[in-house]
Amino acid sequence: MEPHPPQNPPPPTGDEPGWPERPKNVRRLIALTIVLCVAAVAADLFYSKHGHYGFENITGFHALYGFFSYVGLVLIAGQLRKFLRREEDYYD
Amino acid sequence: MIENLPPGMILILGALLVPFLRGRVAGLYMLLLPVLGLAQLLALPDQYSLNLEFLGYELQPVRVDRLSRIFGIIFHLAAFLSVLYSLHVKDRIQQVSGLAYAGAGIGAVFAGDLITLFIYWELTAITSVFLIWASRTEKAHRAGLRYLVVQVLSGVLLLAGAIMHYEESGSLAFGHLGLGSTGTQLIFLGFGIKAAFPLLHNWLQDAYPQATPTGTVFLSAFTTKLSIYALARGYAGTDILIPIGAAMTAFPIFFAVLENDLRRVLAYSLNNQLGFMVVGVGIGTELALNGTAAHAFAHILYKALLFMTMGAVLHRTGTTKATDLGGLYKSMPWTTFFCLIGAASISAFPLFSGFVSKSMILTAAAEEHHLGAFLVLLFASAGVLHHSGIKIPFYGFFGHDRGLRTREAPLNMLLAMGCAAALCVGLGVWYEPLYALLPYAVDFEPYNVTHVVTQLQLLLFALAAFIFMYKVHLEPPEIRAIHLDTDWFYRRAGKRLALSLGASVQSLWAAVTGSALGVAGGLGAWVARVHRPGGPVGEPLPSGKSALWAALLLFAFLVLALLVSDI
Amino acid sequence: MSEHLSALIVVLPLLAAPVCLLLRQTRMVRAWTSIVAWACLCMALTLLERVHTGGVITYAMGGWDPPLGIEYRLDALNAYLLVIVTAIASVVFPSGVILTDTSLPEGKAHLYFAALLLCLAGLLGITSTGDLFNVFVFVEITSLSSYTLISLGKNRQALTAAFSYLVMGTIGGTFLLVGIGFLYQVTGTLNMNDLALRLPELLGSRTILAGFAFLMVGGSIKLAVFPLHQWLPNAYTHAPAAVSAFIAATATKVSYYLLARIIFTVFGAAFVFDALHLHWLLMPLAIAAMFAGSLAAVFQTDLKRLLAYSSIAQIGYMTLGLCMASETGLTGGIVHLFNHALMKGGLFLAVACVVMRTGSSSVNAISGLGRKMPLTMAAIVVGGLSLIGVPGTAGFISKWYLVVGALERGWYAVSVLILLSSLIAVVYVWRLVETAFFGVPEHEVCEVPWTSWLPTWILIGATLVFGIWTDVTVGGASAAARALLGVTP
Amino acid sequence: MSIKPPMRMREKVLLRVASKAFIPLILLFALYVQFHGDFGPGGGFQAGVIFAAGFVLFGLIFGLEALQQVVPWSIVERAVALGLLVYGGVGVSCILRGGRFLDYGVLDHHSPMHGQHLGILIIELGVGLTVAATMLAIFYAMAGRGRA
Repeated sequence: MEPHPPQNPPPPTGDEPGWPERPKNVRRLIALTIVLCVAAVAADLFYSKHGHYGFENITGFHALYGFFSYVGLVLIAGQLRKFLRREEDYYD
Repeated sequence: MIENLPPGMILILGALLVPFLRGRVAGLYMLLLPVLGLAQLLALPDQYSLNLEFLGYELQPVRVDRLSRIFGIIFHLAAFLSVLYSLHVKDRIQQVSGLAYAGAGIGAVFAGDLITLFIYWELTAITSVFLIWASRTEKAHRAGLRYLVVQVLSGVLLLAGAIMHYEESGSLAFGHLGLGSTGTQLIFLGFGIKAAFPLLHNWLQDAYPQATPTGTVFLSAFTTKLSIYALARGYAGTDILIPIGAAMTAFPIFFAVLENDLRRVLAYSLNNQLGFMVVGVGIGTELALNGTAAHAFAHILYKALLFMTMGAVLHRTGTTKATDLGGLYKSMPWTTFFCLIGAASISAFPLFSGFVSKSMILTAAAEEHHLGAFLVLLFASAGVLHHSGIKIPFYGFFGHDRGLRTREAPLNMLLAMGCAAALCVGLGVWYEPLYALLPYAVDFEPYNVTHVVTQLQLLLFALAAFIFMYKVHLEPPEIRAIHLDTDWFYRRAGKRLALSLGASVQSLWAAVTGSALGVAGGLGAWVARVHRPGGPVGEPLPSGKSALWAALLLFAFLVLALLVSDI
Repeated sequence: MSEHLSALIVVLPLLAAPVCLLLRQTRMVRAWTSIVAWACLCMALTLLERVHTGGVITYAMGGWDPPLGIEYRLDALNAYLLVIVTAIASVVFPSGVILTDTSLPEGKAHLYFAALLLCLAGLLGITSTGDLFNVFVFVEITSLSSYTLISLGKNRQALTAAFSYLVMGTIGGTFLLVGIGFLYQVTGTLNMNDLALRLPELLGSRTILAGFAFLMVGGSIKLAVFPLHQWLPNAYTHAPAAVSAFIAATATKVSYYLLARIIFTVFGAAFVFDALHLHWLLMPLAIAAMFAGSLAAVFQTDLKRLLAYSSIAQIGYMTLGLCMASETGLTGGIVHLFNHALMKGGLFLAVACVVMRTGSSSVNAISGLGRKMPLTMAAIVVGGLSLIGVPGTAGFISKWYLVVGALERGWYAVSVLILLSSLIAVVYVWRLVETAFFGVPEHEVCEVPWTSWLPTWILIGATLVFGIWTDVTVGGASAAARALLGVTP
Repeated sequence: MSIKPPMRMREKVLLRVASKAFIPLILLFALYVQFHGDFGPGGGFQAGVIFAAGFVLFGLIFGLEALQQVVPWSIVERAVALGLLVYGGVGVSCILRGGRFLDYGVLDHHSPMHGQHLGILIIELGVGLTVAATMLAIFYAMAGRGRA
């Protein structure tokens, strides 16, 4: 895997970091996402699902499917990159 | 009079007048054209057709029904937004070709027979290539040529298929065709190229990112959706479309994850969204076709919106590479805001337009028990969130601040983005007018608890996965690179593949491709050598040699005559 | 008076040519030439109308009845041809570019116009006469005047081009004469209709067969059928641009007519195609012409040369229509003849406009002219689209008929080849479009005056009109095809 | 083939005297061939060539300039045209008189025979004029080469 670029390069212009850049706010956004996720799964417990397939009615099925689809997609793509990556001027 | 003018003609003919106008008048005039066109379309009766006899064939240049009408309406809307977005452009070539291209797309949708369809089909190809060439770079020039060849080829397949179909069935009408004969199979292939079927798709990712910032907005709306319309008209319920569409939704997103150029990411995402529509056509039930039409409608708007935001970024900063961007929300707050709306719409968050259309296709897939397709679509829905929902806004406007400081997009761009964004939210909330336009009567309610909750689960957990992957540094970093796609097969012959397959395979492969390349290259060189000025065909022979040819031909005639002289 | 039209249409330009020598003054001669061309067009239109309503028109020269005397005989085919030739003449002759690109010495323009009129008279004569020897005479009149016209080109190469055309043209003319002699020797008649009556009993004769071969090869040289096309590129390239426009649009068309007349009227399709299987010889040549011509056009660096090679390809399409020997195929060939006359005439005139302004006919000369000379460049674009056969242009109509004709005969491969070769045309046409609209301007020029662009646009506009409104072109062509095949309407 | 410098020809007295005697005879013979053409051997073509030969002889002996003073280029050019027009004019006048093109019979309403005779005579005249002028034009063109 490629070495990551430095996580927080200093803004070259030197002006104040904006609202979304402050670590505190980032933490708040992450927390909000987690709360919403929990709420979405919890909602499954409070109504009767009408999925067309049996497995759709498992509590949190879509949550799991979404999570693992995403992870799988990114991991597979990362592996694909090893085969497909070329320099930008490859075709020139 | 107004009935006799085929829809789209107002734009095509109107475009020809644009070079004669100047300044604001030209701008107002260009904005007026799609409005007039839409007014004309709405004035036509619900079921309307115009028949014509041409070369002894029964043609139907205009056929208005519910399916063509909804595509006609959205194409006019898209034309209006694209014109508004490109109002600051001074390049006459772009203005004329953009309008004519939109007109050709509209005309094609109302074509009632295959010949008219073919004419407009080729016209879209010819007019749109100028939007790519107008970038006036060497890369754009080459990409444009490749694009033109592929598009013209698609038209030629359509024509060849139409002729064979006519020979078999005696009809040129463009109704349901099916895959029953060689002719209709050729037509299917022609449509498939334009719809960017898997392995035939690469012209799209190749050409669209090379167009001008405004040109891509035009391009994103018409060509591919025209072919979706054509598939829905001719091949609804054709089973093979379901696996094709499913593959289309799934595989481009892997490339989108890796791609660095954000306009190319959007091109891959366009491909992925087309997959949903193709699956809808393949299922072919009323609900599925409604879903396809609705999704095309919504998709044109949010995809145009996303291309507009990236176009604005390109316009201001000169690049759309993720590795060069970041932190633009400070300079371009409105563009950022509109981009987020577009991202939410394409990801199909409830209350945004993508939700009310995509859920129809998913429901139709489930109702018809296409389990595999259903799961793939679900996977692709989560994938959409990655590249269009997160990657575009995150790397484009947030992410690492690279110190780019620029101005907000020009006013006309903001207005166009604002209109598109308003429509995206509007259709997500107040979807009844859209449903009323759909080809069949709608018995579908998008906002029930199951739909909303499952969709939110899918998207929120995918978002959580992004945060998780980003934090553990598993998110593929943005790097300056390109990633090979099927264009590699025609842009770089098979040698490189061999390198990763081991030495023995390599040598064999190299031998095979080498000789194939040698033959192809030799053939090309031979053609060039023979036909170039100075070559035997490209340069006239001296009189003596041509006289020799005359003698040879006389000899041939005499032999022919004497061989059969015993008649 | 009106029953003499079929003779007058040839006599008028023939006698108008010496009048040019008496008028001498360039302006007056120009006006005179135009008036004569227009008068011929009016006569041709009247004749066409009359043939369509009243059937074949015959005219006995000098009151000597055929087959003894010379007969002028007009059916749907030659009346159609007369209209094409006179229409092109009446657009090209008055054009503002008529004197562009020539090496005429001061005060010699009247000779040039006299040659133009003689050429017109010769073409009209070949078309209207029903007598084979008379055909030969007019072929020579046409050829001699066109050698003169070509030699008047601006470059010195024009002389060599005219000379090699002269050599090939003379060989072609001689072959025709030899063929006519053979036929006369056996049948004792020169009248085509009379020949058609007498030949069927004599077809086994080797003299007749040799005569047929000579006529075919002679006609093919004049038509520039593929391996015999060598005179054409240089002639069209070095001739004055307006002369190229006139000759490219008319001379090969008339030669095509001559071949069709000999094959179908004199010998009959049954003999030529069913017994002799001529299409197995002619069709490969036609297909080779389609590809070789188009491919060579791709690599040319001179506009006139590019168009000349494209003409060779178009001649291939027309010959293909001939080989089909069916109503659809012949209609396709003849309608392509009409459409090609329009588009090649228009394109060469547009190139003449370019030469007028830039002094050069190289492809680079039009670089970036899209903004400077929009009308001329638009004409090149539209003409080019028509050459490709883009729908909505006249070129599409003719290719459509050719493809359908090939399918009717069951020649599927041929129809595919027609489409494929059209794709090559895309390449050379787009090269022009791109150079014109995306190149960097090399010349500071402005649009040509209306006297020059209007004639160009009359022809180019006609390709658009006849791309949609096909009653006249296709109607006339199918009537001509039926006349050739001997089908009574 | 280049013509020798005319000065030297003109100096030869014998040639000058002889040609002065011959030229009128040649022209006279040309006229005879011309007008005898409709009954006996001869006609406009031969007569034209003979007629032109007389002038060519003059040109050879007395020089091109002298000949061009006698028959200027513009006259030659017009004569070519005029001859053709005479020829065609007869044909057209046949039409005007109600016959076919070149139908000489109608030229004389009383006797078609006489009409034929008249027609052929005028036509031969036209042919003779054109041929003579064309011959001279060719001579001028050949002799003028290399001078301009």
